[in-house]
Amino acid sequence: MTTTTAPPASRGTAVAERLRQPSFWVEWASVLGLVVLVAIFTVLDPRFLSSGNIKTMLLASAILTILAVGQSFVILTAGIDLSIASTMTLAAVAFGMAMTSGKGLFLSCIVAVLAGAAVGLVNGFLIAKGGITDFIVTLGALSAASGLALILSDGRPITVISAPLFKLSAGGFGMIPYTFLIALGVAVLAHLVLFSTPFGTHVLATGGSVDAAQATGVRTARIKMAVYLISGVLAGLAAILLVARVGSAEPAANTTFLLNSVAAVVLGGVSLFGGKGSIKGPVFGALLLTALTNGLTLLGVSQFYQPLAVGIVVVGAAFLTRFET
Amino acid sequence: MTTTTAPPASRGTAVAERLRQPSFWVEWASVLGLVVLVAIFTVLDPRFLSSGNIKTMLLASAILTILAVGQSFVILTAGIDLSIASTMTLAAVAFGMAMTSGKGLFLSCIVAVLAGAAVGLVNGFLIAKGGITDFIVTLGALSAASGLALILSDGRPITVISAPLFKLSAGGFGMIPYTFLIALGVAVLAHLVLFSTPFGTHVLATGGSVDAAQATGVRTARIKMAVYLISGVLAGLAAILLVARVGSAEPAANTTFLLNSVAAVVLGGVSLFGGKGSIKGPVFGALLLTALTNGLTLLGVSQFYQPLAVGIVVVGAAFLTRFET
Amino acid sequence: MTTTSTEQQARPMGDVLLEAQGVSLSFGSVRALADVSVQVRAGEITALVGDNGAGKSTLVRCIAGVHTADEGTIRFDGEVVAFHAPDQARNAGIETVHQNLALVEDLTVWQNLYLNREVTGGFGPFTYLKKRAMRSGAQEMVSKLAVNVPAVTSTVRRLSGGQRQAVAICRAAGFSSKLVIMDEPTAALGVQETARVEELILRLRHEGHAVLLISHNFDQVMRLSDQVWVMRAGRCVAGRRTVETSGEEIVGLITGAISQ
Amino acid sequence: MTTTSTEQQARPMGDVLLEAQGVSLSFGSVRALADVSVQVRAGEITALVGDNGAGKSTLVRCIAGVHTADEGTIRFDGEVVAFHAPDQARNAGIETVHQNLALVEDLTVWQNLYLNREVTGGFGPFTYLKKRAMRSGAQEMVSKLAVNVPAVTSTVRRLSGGQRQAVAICRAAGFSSKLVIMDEPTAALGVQETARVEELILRLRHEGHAVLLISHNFDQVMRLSDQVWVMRAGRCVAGRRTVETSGEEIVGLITGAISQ
Amino acid sequence: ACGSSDDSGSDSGDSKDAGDTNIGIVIKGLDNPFFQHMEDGINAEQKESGADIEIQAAASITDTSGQADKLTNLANQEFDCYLVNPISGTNLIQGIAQIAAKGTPIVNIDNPVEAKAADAAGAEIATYIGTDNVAAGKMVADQLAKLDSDGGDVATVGGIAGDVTSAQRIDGFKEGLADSFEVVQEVAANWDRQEAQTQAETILQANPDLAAFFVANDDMAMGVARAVAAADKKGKTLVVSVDGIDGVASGDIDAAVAQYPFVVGKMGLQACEAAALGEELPEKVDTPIALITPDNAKEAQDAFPEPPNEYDNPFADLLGR
Ligand SMILES: Nc1ncnc2c1ncn2[C@@H]1O[C@H](COP(=O)(O)OP(=O)(O)OP(=O)(O)O)[C@@H](O)[C@H]1O
Ligand SMILES: Nc1ncnc2c1ncn2[C@@H]1O[C@H](COP(=O)(O)OP(=O)(O)OP(=O)(O)O)[C@@H](O)[C@H]1O
Ligand SMILES: O[C@@H]1[C@@H](O)[C@H](O)OC[C@H]1O
Ligand SMILES: [Mg+2]
Ligand SMILES: [Mg+2]
Repeated sequence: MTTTTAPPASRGTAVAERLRQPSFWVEWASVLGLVVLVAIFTVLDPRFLSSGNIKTMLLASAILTILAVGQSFVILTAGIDLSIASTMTLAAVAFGMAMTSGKGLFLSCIVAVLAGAAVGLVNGFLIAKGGITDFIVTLGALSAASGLALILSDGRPITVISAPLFKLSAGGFGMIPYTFLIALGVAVLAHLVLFSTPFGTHVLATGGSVDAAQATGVRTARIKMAVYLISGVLAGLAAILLVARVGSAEPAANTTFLLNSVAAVVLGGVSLFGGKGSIKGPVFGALLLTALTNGLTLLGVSQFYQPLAVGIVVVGAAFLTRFET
Repeated sequence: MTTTTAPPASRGTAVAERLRQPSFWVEWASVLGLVVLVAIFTVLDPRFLSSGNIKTMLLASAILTILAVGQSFVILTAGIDLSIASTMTLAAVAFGMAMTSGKGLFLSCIVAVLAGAAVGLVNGFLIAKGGITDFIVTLGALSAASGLALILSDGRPITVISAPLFKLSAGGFGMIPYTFLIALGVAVLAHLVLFSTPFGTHVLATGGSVDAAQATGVRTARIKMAVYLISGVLAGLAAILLVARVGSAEPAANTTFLLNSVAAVVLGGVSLFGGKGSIKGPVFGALLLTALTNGLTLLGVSQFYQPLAVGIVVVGAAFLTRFET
Repeated sequence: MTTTSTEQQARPMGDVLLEAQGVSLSFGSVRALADVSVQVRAGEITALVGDNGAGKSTLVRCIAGVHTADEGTIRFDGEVVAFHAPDQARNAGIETVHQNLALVEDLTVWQNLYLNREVTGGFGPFTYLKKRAMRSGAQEMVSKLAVNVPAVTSTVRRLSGGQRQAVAICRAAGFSSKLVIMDEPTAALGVQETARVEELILRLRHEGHAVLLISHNFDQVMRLSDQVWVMRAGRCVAGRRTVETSGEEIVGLITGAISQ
Repeated sequence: MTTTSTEQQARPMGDVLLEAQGVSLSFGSVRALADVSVQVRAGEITALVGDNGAGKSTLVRCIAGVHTADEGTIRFDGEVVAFHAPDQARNAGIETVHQNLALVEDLTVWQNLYLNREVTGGFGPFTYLKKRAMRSGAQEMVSKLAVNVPAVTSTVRRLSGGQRQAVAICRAAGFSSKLVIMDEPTAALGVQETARVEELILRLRHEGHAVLLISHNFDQVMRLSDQVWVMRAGRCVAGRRTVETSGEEIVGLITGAISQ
Repeated sequence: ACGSSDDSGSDSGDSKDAGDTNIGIVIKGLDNPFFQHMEDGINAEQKESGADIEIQAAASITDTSGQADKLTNLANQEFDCYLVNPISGTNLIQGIAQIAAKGTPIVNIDNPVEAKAADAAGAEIATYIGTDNVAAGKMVADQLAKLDSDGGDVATVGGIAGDVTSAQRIDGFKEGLADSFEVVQEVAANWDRQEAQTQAETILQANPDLAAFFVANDDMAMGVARAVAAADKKGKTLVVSVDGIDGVASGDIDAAVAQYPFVVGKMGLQACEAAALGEELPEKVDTPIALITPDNAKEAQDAFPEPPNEYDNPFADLLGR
C-alpha cells in the first residue's frame, strides 16, 4: 500500500512545510499585518508601544472584537449580519432604559442581552425558516432596529451613571483592561465552540456546502438560526461595554462598527463564501483595525488623509491573504 | 429516442408552467413588490399616483438605478463593490473642480467619468491581478476614495452653478425626467450587454463558477476587471446626476447609496453568490426602494417610524424571492 | 410490477425492508419519477439500473429524504415513513452515498467521515470532540478502501476523483445502518479500489444489511446483486431476480427493446 | 520509458502530436507528478490508466493549462509550449473534458456548450449572440449522445449525472481541435450512452484527431486505444502499444505486481 | 386634518388666522438631540397657533440627495409655506426652485441656503433664521483664552469629515484662537460619542500636555470629557465645545457656547406662518447664542430650551402675539 504523502518529516522541515502552505498565510495574515503595522508605527513614534497607549488600544478594541467574533460565526455559514451594529444600538438603548428605570445592573445586563438575542432570533428565523436572503433580512433588521432604538429613546441619548460600570470600563490589571479580558474570554470560548464541538463542525459544514451538510443530516436551518442568535447575543454584550465606555446609550446607529466588524473578519482570513476560517484571525483583524486608527491619530495624520491611509493599509494587509487557494 | 420533457404545451399551460417555476418569482419579485407597494400607497393616499409625485419618484430614482446597474455587474461575478458610493463622491468632487475651474460642461463630464473609471480600474486590478478579496479591496477603496475627495476639496462642498445642468436635473418630457431617461438608457444597454453579447455570458460564467469558466478558457481576470470598470464608470455618470441634483459636490460620503445599491440588486433577485440574475430586477428594486421612502414621506409617517417601516417592507418584499432554489 | 411477484416467491428471500409504492415526482415540467414501485430486502443486494436521466438518483433522493415525493408511499422497516429531511432517514437507519458524493470540500477527510456522527466526550454543554479518535478511525476506514491513501487531515478539495468516492463510501459503510444506498459507487474507482468496494458490499450483505446499488456496470450488477430493478424514463419497467435473468435481458429492458 | 520505443517502431504510427517530458508537480508535500514522460500521436487514441490518485488528472490539467508544471517540458505540434491558462491550450487546439466536468451550473446547456465559443453576428462593439443558432446547434449535438435528451434551455444544475457528462463531452468534441483529452468520459454513462461516446471517440480518430483517454474500464481501453500509458503513484511506469499487451499485463503494471 | 388643502391653494392674500396655514417642513438629521430640540420648538409653536404641519427629516447627516427627494416630494403637495433646514448650501435647491416657481414662500433655518444657488434657481428665500456657527466657534475661542491664559496645544474634534456645520465651527474657533494657542491636531469623529472618546484618548497619549480640546458638538464633547477624566487630566486639559449646557452643569465640560435649536424651530415656524399670511419678513434673523460657564450653567439649564436672557423675536410681533 503506497501513500503519496511524504514520510514523517523532522520538526524543522514540518515547520518549513507549514510555512509553504498558502492556507497558513491566509490564517495568519492578520497577525502578520498587525506585527508589521506595530513595527512601522513604533519606528515612526516610540510612544506607540508605551503602556499607556497599549492600554488605550486594548480598551478601544474590546467592542469591535466581540462584534467580530459574532460576525465570524455568521460569515462562516456564508451569511452576513448587517444588523450587528444597529442591534448593539438597540440593546444599548434597552440597557440604558432598564438602568434608568432602576432595574439594577444585573437585570439590565440581561435586558441588553435579551434585546440582542431577540433581533438575532428574528433574523435567524426569517433566514432559516422564511428562506429570505441573509443580506436583505439583516439589512431590514438594520433599519428596523435603529428605528426601534429611536422610538424607544425618543431620539435622545440616555445617560447612564453607575459606579461598577465605570469601573468596568476604566479599570484593569495593569495595562490589560477588564473589557479587553471579557472580549478575550469571548474569543477563547468561541474558538473552543468552533473547533472542539460538533456544533462548530456543523457551522463549518453549513457554510462549506449546505447541500452536503443537509445530505448528512446536519440541520442547517438550526445552525443558521444559532449563528444569528450568537451574533445578536454578542451584540447585546457589546452594547453593555459600549454604554460602560461612553457613559450613555446613544440611539444613533453606528455604521463604522458594521463595516469594521466585517472587515476584521475578512482580514482575519474568513471567506465570505463561508466554510473556512478561524476566530483568532478576526480577533487580530479587529486589533489591526484599532491599532491603525490609533497609530494614525498618534502620528497626527490629518483627518483628510486618514481615510486614504486607512484604505491603503487595509488593502496592504489583505495583500498577505492573496495566496488564498 | 425518448425525451423527458413534456410535449410542447399550449400557450395557456406554458404560462401556467412558467408561473410555477420558482426562478420566475425570484426574477419578478421586485416588480411584484413594486406593484403591491404602489397599490397600497395609492389606496392610502391617492396623491401617490399623481403625475407630480410620479415625476418626483422617477427623479429620485435615477441615481440609485444607475448605481444598481453597476453593482449588478459586479455582484453577478460574485463580487461586491463597497466603494460605489465613495467613488461617486470622488467623481462628484472631480466634476465640481473641473466645472469651477472653467473646463466647461462636456470636459467636466469626461473628468467625472474618468475619475470613476480610475477607481474601478484600481479595484479591478487589485482584485483580478492582485488576488485580494473584493470585499477588502473595495472597502479600502471606499475609505481611500472618500479621503481623496476630502483632500481634493479641502473638506468643503464645491458649489456648481450651471444652467444646462439645472435643466438636466429638473426638466423632462411630461412626467418623465431627463435623468430617468438616462438611467433607463443605461439599464437597457446593460441588459443587452448582459444577455446578448459573449461578454455578458462570460460575466455570468465567471460568477457561476470561476473554475469552470477558466477551464473553458474564459479570461476571468479580464472579466473581473471589466465589471469593476463598468461599476466605476457608472458611479462617475451617477456623480454628474448627483451634482446636477444637489447643486454642489459634497465631499462627505453618502453612505445610504452603498447599502441601497446592494439592496436594490438583491431585491432584484440577483444572487450575492453570483452567476444568476437580471438587470430588470435591480432596476425595479431601485424603483421599489425609492417608492418606499417617497410613499412613507407622502403619508407623513413620522421620522422615527420610517426606518422601522423601511425595514419591515424590505423584508416583506424579499419574502417574494424566498422560493429561490 | 406485479409480474415479478411470482418469480420472487421462487427463491428463499429476505424480508422486505423498504418498499416504495407508486412514487411520483415532477420538477416543473420534467416528470422525473412516474408511479415507481420497488422493494429492497434485508440481507440482499438490490440493483437499480437504467439509462442516464432515467430517474435512479431521484428515486434514491426520495428514499433518503432529500426530496419528498409528490405522490406515493414509502415503507421502511414495516412502517410508512415520510422523511422531510435527510437526518430523519439517517436516524431511521438509511445511509446513502450520493452520486454527487455530498462532501464538504473545505473540511478534512476525517471531518467529512464523521460529519454529524462525531465522536464526543463530556456531556451537555461540555461536549467536546475526540479528534484523535476520529482521526485514527478515519485513517483506518480509508486505508481499507483506498490504494493511494490520502492524508485524513487534508481537505477533500485536494483529493482525486476516486479518493473522494472512497471517502463517501467509507462514510456510508462506516456506521451501522439497516440500509446502505450507493449511487454509482465505483464509477470513479480504479481496479483495485473497485474490487475492495465490491468486497465491502458483499461483507455488508453478509452482516445482514440491505444494500441498494445503482450501477451502469452490468458485470458488477450480475455478479453482486440478488434482485434488479430496471428504470426507463422515470418509470420502473421491470424487476427480476438476478439468477433468473441475463445481461442481455436487462439491456433489452433498459433500452426498451424488450418491453416488459 | 525508453524500453517502449522499440515496440512503437514495430507498427505504423502517427506523428507525435504531444510530448510531455520529465513533468513534475507538487502540491505542498504531495508529489502528484514525478518525472512523467508520455507521448500522444496524431490519429491515435492514447489511453492513460492508473489507480485512484495516481496523478492522471493532474497530468491532464498540466497539459490543458490549468496547472503549470514545476519541472519538465511539454511539446505540442512540434513546439515547446508553456500554457499558463486554459484558454492558451484551447486556442492551440487542445479541448478537454475534465473529470469534474467544468460546467457552470447556473447556465443553460446551450450556454455551456458554446461557452467561450459563442456564435455571434455583427462586428466590433456591435457583436451580438446568435442565440437561436446556438440553441439548435446544441440540441443537435446533445441528441447525438444522450438518450434522455435534456432540454438545452434547462440549466445544468437540473441535469442527471450522465446528462452532465454528455454535455461536457459534446463541448469538447463539438469544436475542431487537434487533441481531445477525455478524463473518464464514460464513468457516469449508461450502456447506450457509453456506446455512443465510444463511437464518437473512434470517429474523432478517424477524422485525424488525437484523443487522450483516461479510463478505469480495461475493456474499453483494450478495445479503443492504440497506445497505453500506465501511471502509479505520480510516476509513469510503462508505455505499451495496445496490440502488444494484454489486460493482465496492464493490471499488473498498475498494481505494481509487474514492475516494468 | 388638512383643513386648508381643499381651498383654492396658496393664495395667501386673504385675511387668515395662523391656524389655517398649512406648512411643509424638511429638517436635517433625526438621530441627534439638536434636531429634537428644533422639532420641539416647531411643535410648541404649532400647539400655540394650531397650524397644520408636516415634518420630514433626512435619513442621516450626509443624506443630501435623500433630503432633496423629501423636499421635492413635499413640493408636489399644496403648502402655504415651506420651512427648510438644508444639509448643505445647495442640496435642496431643486425643490426650492420648484416651490419658488409656484410662488410659495420659503423660510430657511439653521444652515443657510447659498445665495448664488438660490439666485440661479430663481428662488427668493423669505427669511433666514439661525445661529452663526463661525461666531459660535469664535466665542468659544475667546472663552478658552480667559480660562487658560498660558496657552498651549489644542486639538479639535469635528463631526463627519467634510461636514459643513462642523467645519464652520472649527474655522470660527481657529480664527478666534489667541496666539498663545496652537492647534496641533484636527480629527473627525463622525458626531459619535464613542469615536470622539477613542480619538481623544489617543490624542492624549500623543500630547500629554494638551491644553484643551475644542469639540464641535455636545455629544462628542461628553465622550472627550470622559477620555480626559480617565487620563486623570481633568482641569489640566480643558474641554470646550459648541452646545453642551448639561455637560457644563455636570462639570464635564469647561465651557460651551449654546445654540437654541428650540428657538430656531419655533421662530422658523412663526416666520412661515407669517409669510403664509402674506406678511413681509425681515431678511435675516440671528437667533441667540449664549456662553455657558459653570457659573451660569444651572440657570441656563433651568431656562432650557429657551435661553436664559431675553431676545428679539420679530415674528411674534408680526403674528400679533
Ligand atoms: N432538481 C431538478 N430539477 C429539474 N429536473 C431534475 C432535477 N433533478 C433531476 N432532474 C431531471 O430528472 C430526470 C432524472 O434524473 P436522475 O438524476 O434521477 O437520473 P439518473 O437515473 O440518476 O441518471 P444518471 O444515470 O445520469 O445519474 C432527468 O431528466 C433530470 O434532468
Ligand atoms: N489541488 C491539489 N492540492 C493538493 N493535492 C492534490 C491536488 N490535486 C490533486 N492532488 C493530489 O494529487 C494526487 C493525484 O491526484 P489526481 O487527481 O491526479 O489523481 P487521478 O490519477 O486522476 O485519480 P482518479 O482516478 O481518482 O481521478 C492525489 O493524491 C491528490 O490527493
Ligand atoms: O449641533 C449640531 C448641529 O448644529 C449640526 O448641524 O449637526 C450636528 C449637531 O450635533
Ligand atoms: Mg444518477
Ligand atoms: Mg482523476
